[in-house]
Amino acid sequence: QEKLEKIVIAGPFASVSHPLLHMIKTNALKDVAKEVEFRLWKNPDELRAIVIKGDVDFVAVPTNTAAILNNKGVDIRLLNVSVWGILGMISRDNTLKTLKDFKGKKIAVPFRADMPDIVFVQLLKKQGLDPKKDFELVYVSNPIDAMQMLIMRRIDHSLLAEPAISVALRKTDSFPIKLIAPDLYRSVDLQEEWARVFNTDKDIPQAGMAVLGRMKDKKVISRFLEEYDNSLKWYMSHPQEAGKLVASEIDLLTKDGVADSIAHINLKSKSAADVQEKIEFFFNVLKEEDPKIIGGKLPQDSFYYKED
Amino acid sequence: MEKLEVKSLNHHFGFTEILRDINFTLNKGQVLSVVGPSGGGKTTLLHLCAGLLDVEEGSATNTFASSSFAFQDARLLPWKNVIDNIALGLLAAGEKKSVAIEKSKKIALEFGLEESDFEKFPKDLSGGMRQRVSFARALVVKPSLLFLDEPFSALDIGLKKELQSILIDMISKKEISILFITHDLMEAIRLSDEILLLKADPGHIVKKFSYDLAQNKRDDEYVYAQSAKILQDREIITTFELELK
Amino acid sequence: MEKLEVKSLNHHFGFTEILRDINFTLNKGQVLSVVGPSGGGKTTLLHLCAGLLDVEEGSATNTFASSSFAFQDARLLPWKNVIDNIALGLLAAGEKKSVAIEKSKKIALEFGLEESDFEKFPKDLSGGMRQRVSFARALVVKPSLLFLDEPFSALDIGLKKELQSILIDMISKKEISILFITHDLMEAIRLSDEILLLKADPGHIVKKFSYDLAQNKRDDEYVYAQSAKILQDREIITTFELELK
Amino acid sequence: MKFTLKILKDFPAYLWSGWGAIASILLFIALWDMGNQIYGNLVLPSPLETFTTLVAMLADENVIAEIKTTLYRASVGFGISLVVGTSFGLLAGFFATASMMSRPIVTILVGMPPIAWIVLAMIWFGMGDETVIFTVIVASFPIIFVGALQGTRTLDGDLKEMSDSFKLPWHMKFFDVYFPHIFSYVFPAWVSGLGMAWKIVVMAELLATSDGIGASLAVARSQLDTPTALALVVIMIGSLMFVEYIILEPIKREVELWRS
Amino acid sequence: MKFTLKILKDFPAYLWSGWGAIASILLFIALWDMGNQIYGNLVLPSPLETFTTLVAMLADENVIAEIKTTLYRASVGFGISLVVGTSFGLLAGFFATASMMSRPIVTILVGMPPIAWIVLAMIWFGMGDETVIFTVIVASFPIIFVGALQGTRTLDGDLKEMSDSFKLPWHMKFFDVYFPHIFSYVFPAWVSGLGMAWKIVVMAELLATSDGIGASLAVARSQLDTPTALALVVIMIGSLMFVEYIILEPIKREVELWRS
Ligand SMILES: Nc1ncnc2c1ncn2[C@@H]1O[C@H](COP(=O)(O)OP(=O)(O)OP(=O)(O)O)[C@@H](O)[C@H]1O
Ligand SMILES: Nc1ncnc2c1ncn2[C@@H]1O[C@H](COP(=O)(O)OP(=O)(O)OP(=O)(O)O)[C@@H](O)[C@H]1O
Ligand SMILES: [Mg+2]
Ligand SMILES: [Mg+2]
Repeated sequence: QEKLEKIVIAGPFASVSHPLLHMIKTNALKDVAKEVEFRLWKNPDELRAIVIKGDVDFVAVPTNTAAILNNKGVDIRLLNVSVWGILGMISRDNTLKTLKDFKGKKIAVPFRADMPDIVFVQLLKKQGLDPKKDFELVYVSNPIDAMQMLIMRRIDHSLLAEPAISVALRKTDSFPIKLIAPDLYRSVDLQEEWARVFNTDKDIPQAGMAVLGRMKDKKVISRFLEEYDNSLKWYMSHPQEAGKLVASEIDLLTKDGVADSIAHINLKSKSAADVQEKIEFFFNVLKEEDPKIIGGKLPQDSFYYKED
Repeated sequence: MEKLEVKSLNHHFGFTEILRDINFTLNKGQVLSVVGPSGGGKTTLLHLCAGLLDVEEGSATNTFASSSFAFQDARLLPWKNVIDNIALGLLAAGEKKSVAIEKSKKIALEFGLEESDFEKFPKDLSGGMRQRVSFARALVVKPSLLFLDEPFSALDIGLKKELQSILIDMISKKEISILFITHDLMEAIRLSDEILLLKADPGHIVKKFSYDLAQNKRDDEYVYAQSAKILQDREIITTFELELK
Repeated sequence: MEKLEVKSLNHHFGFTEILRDINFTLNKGQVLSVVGPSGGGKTTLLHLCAGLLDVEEGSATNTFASSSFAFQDARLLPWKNVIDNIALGLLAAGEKKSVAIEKSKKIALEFGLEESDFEKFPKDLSGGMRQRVSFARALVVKPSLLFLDEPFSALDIGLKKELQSILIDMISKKEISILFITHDLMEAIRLSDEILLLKADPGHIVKKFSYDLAQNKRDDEYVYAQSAKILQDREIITTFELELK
Repeated sequence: MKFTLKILKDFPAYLWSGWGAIASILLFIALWDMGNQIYGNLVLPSPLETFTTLVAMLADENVIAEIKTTLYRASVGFGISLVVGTSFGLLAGFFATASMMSRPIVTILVGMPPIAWIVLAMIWFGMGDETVIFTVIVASFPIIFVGALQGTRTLDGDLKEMSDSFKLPWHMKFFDVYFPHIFSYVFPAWVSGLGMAWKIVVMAELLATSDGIGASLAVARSQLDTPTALALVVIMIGSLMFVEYIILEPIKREVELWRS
Repeated sequence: MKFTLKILKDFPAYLWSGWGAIASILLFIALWDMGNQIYGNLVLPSPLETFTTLVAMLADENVIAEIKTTLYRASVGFGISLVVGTSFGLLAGFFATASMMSRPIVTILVGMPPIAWIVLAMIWFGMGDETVIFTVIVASFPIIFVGALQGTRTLDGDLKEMSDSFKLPWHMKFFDVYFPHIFSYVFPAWVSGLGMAWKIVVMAELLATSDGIGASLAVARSQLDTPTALALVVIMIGSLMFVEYIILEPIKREVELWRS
């Protein structure tokens, strides 16, 4: 069988993309393609541009973003879910154990109206809390601003995602003027709250790999998934090397931050079709808050890629 | 033959009638003066003849090979020095830069400007110097028809005489035709073949005075005599409202 | 007593000497004319006397209660109409708006402007009208000292006479003192108590001519006779380089 | 008063002269529709869809509140820039030393990317109106400053001399002699500064606050909700056009009547 | 040639006149140092630390390459804006219809936040130089356009008439009669447009590419590496000052010699 000229994979700098870097470095797909290219997307605009131009085969995306694209008529199907938990609270006060304990506090929330924000708000609501009245939520545009505010003591608590949490902890601990820099603590894990509140397990299907219409070859797709699994395993078991590899490819991240974060992320690759139920449960929770976050409605069954 | 022919020319600015039924002909080699009260429409008439304003009614047909205009206000380019200002028309006519500068320097000296003034910008010139630069700019291109709008008003009596004699010299050689506006009747009498008297509100020609003696033959005597005579003219007196004083 | 006293005044622009050792006194009620070749430094002298240029050497002491200036170029505000331009000095002196407008309209009419011109912006005025507006603006404030820099150069003979008689009227009532620049010797003779002849390069006073007859007594005869006389003066002839012609 | 009446009187004629403008806006919309057909809804929703969304949004009082917030910030920020930029520009123009001293500071303001300011502003003012307003001021002030400076620098010396000779009091000197000239320089700077303010207010909101059009735009962006995003852009452009053509331009016409 | 020589000749005197400017830059640095002492290194590193970082960075050829990339994009973008903005502004000024038609388009450009453009640009041009350049053009073009338009609108009718009377050919009319006047309007617009281009290039790089100063700034920010971020800002301001004071200002002095 003939080899493909080139496979293009796009992804954000978040954890979901990191195994891809290992795949490329080890040239894992050499049996199906002459060349594999990774393209970074840093914001939704770039994602849109990449998807519309249609010169990409696979994208690493948050599950809800894949759903939006699918609902907007883009030929995109979810292959797997690999990131099942990256959200957590970071706080200056190490006595806070559940979200309830944050009542009355000022909390920085990045990604307004994006998935982390909505999960957070839903978790509060489901516990009978009113996000508007019981908390003072300060929306910031990105995790970096939230970290800045934490470090500058403008704020004591923040919702963050890995690896930003690890980066922030590293940064504050290692800073030379440690005396005035605050000590921050990894606080509530949102996945645990999820399990408690919805009476299920700690898995939130947050991000995974999707395939775009351009890639038709089922064999290539299954090879890709195989190798992704392998690389993910390597990633989880070699945090130090993984940190180094990722930091050398994506200079927005630091190697210690990535290495630290791996232990705190719920990573496992599950075929999308196998976990359709969990994903739909998750989407329904999101939809309750704001239907637009999944593009208005649940995606059709064809959205979940099936290997035959 | 080259001539400027104005036929039943009317002009309005907005709803105000400025000129009514102007008729005259300026033949090659002639000097025609327009005199009249301030605000009477003389400048407007000149602009119409020179094609700087659009003729709305009637016609102004100019068949002269070339023409140039010395404006009532100097209209120098503030960002060019004296010589470059004078050379403007020459360069526009396609003269080589060095030749244009040469000619400009020559005429500037003739017009009583000094070497040390050549590099000055207009803002550093006296009123009379500005007027001379503007006049020189119009004359240096050797137009066959010259429009002059009060070119001597800011000059001292010596310069006035000198420049007039330059013009008279050219006139007698039939090198130039002139349409000339002035407030000074003696000046008009010294230079013109014909004087048009333009009465105001709206501007219309009430009388023409002709002078047949060749310009270079007219001495002070002649000019004084003729101007004394013209000042007795009823039309002149009523047009300029002289009797009241 | 109010007077303007100029003592050993020198002036340079850059390294060029413009005025050298100027001395004269202008007493209250007097009219002093300055005549001289174009570019000789007359305007500069007036600006120095009016405090518009800084005196570098010598002194120019002005003790007149008030003064105003009519510039050689009109210097109207392009964004104000005729009446608002005239009223400018009055408003600056603290006159009430309505009174200022009233006075401005009155003087505008006296100066031969018409109601229909009142609302015009300077760009829509003729050259002579602009000059009259500028002159009116200076006169309407009734200054005790008036600086006039060729105020009649763009006016027709009728207007010239009329405005001169307004001035002569004020002079004979001792209401005003004038420092006056002109190129027209007859004008100077008609209006002045004393004429300073300023020779150029650098500007220095070479002669003074005095006229004792009261201005309102001077008729055309007198003016013609005196100007014929002055034109014979050697200094006048050399200053204006008249003999060459 | 008389001034206002005159502006109102000239208004219909002014509107009438706007046909060309309308034609070119229609042309623009046609191009946009073509773009939609080429690139599809995800990149560029059709004008129709956008305007439908817009109408729906304008019926929503939350949206109106966001617009008001942004308008408030933009107007305060631009207003302050206008006053401060114009006055400092004038000062710098009138006094050579002031100019010497202030220009490098202005260059620093110009060269500093808003992102660098926003961090400082967030520290000083927290995450609210003030941060946005501050950023707007910092961005649009220099444009206005440069315009006013140039206007003052190019004043006509002859008219200055004239106004000295009549001993005009300073306020007359300023309003009657200097202002109409300076206006012709500072006005286009105001227009550019307004555009800048309008752009930056949205950017600052996008980066530093949780309300206003900018924040809504950020939400629409992260939800890939292009019709809403475009509708917000249309609101921005519409308000800018309103301010420019219905407020600024008639004022300009009146002040510059003497030119025509 | 003669022109160039003259500029070079006047240069030392021009530099000498810069003491006031230097004084105010020093004052600014002093304030910055105070800020550092108040807010600490993480928010605002000291000038010393920043300059040390800067020196280290300038020795790194990767950094130099990033700077070159950004400089290239900014110059091309600004250059195109300058040429296109000036010419369209002139056209719009000379032909009333062109003005009518183009002004709303310009307002649309002004009012549209760069974020709205970037997606289209990325699709058209990919994630490289062209996208950034396009964004720069879109942002700085209107400022220059407005300046050129105003310059053309305020031309002196008397001088136009004069140049008609001498039948000046169009190139003389333009360069000898119109340009020196228009220059006084378009020059400050160039300065503002340059500042805008300089700011937007960094923003666009931050959003749409992975190289250039903007991308480096994003990296420094996400790593909370404030000294590097500030050093980058210093580089930006420094280059802008260089262009403004060493290139633009002397040209302006020479062209405007007749005013002094
Ligand atoms: N552009 C214009 N718009 C409206 N009216 C104008 C315009 N130009 C001139 N006028 C009017 O036309 C009349 C004639 O002006 P013009 O300049 O022709 O007079 P003139 O005879 O040259 O006077 P002067 O001897 O004072 O120069 C004046 O009343 C003037 O106000
Ligand atoms: N600002 C200036 N800078 C340099 N030189 C100047 C300046 N103003 C005037 N001059 C020069 O000073 C000399 C005298 O000028 P001034 O205007 O006083 O002459 P004037 O006697 O009024 O002439 P006119 O009768 O032509 O108005 C001229 O040679 C002129 O070039
Ligand atoms: Mg005239
Ligand atoms: Mg003079």
